[in-house]
Amino acid sequence: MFSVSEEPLEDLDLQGPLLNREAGGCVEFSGRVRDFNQGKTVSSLEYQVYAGLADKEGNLILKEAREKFDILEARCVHRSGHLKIGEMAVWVGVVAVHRAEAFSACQYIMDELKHRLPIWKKEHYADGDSGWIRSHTPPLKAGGDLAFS
Amino acid sequence: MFSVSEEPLEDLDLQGPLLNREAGGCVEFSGRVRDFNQGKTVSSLEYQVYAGLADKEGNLILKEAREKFDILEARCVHRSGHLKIGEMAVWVGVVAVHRAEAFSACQYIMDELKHRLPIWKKEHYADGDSGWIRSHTPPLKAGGDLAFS
Amino acid sequence: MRADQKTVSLLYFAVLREQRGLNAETRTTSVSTAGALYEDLKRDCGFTLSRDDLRVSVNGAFVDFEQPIADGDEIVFLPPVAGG
Amino acid sequence: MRADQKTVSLLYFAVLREQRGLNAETRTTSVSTAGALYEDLKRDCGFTLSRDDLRVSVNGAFVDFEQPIADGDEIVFLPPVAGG
Repeated sequence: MFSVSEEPLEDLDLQGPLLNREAGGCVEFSGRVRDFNQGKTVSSLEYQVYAGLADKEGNLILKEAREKFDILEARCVHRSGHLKIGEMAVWVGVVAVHRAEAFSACQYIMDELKHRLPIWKKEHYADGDSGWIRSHTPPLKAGGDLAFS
Repeated sequence: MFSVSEEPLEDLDLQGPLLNREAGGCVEFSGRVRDFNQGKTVSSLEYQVYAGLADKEGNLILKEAREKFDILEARCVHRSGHLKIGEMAVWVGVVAVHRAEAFSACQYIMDELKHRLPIWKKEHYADGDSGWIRSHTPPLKAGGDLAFS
Repeated sequence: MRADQKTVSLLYFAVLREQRGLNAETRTTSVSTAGALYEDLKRDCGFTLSRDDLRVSVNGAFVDFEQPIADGDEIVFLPPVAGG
Repeated sequence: MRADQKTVSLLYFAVLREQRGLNAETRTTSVSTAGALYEDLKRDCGFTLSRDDLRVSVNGAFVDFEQPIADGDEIVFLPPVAGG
């Protein structure tokens, strides 16, 4: 239910596989490339993905969400490659009978994947400069806790 | 930014009007007609809307959300008329720079509109029976608090 | 028409629409509040919902049942809602 | 090949990929842990990130830097991530 796509997410039927006759409510999150970040004008964004580990970690996050929240199903697709401004970079969808659970689960999934998926993004700026974006959270020391932070 | 539609929501560009180059994250909620409610098999659902008041109250809820949460924009479309199983009855979309605010605002809007919009739904059951659905919240006594509950 | 009489528009939704058999009507009345008007309608039309189950709007705004009504008002008694 | 030598596969991402100028390579080493291997790479390839900035995965699972490494392992040193 987690996957990485080199094709534009706009071309995929994202919500379709989640819908079934039981599902009363669907909460979705979509993140798009912004044209401005931390004071600089962004012209494009490049995503690198360690696909093998991303699939494993992404599916683990979705499994955690299904265990923690009373939901019917959850799905996430993350884009890889070079994205233009306005293109969708990530999509998360959750269906549930009770909408409060769907909201909580969708937010949990987004929070976790931001910190745990082995995905890196490089912003290319209008002035020709570029830089790798660091997560706001410093990485955990390696040790007993294997969650990527 | 609030509207009632007699046309299927599936035919509308719901998210489009919300997207702009600043909007990093979009949270959406969509509610669809389920085939089962409180132990009975549902064959279709009929929505009656007091359109003049629904527009006013719907736009008031969106305004409240923009005031309470740090979001860029919010939109809601509610369906009226006779809906088949699986059709979308309501859609809420919120765009924000910070996704936590978008989640909170979207949830606020859904909670409020469920209790405040002058919209009624009648379930038609497979056994030929039918019934108007009551909100779970008892109505407030009329008085100083004019919010519909 | 007596001085205290006024003609108001009524819209009906959900179970009230079904019990009345009409979407809308005009009614001439001499009562002075929305609440008293509903008691008349309840008696005349066989409405089963009590006032405690309803909200009332006059000219597109929620008001108190003690709100005085005036000639030409659009009055709606709203059964419990369930949007979404 | 000496008894303590092993050949491992390395994948590089983000700033490490740029500093190495390669997406992947194989390397023969006699060190025994992932942490010691990174110290060698840092010295040989001019990596600027310190071990505290990184996580390490061996054969597709996050592990401790003290994890012993074996011949044939796929080892990835992961710079701070920023998905979404």
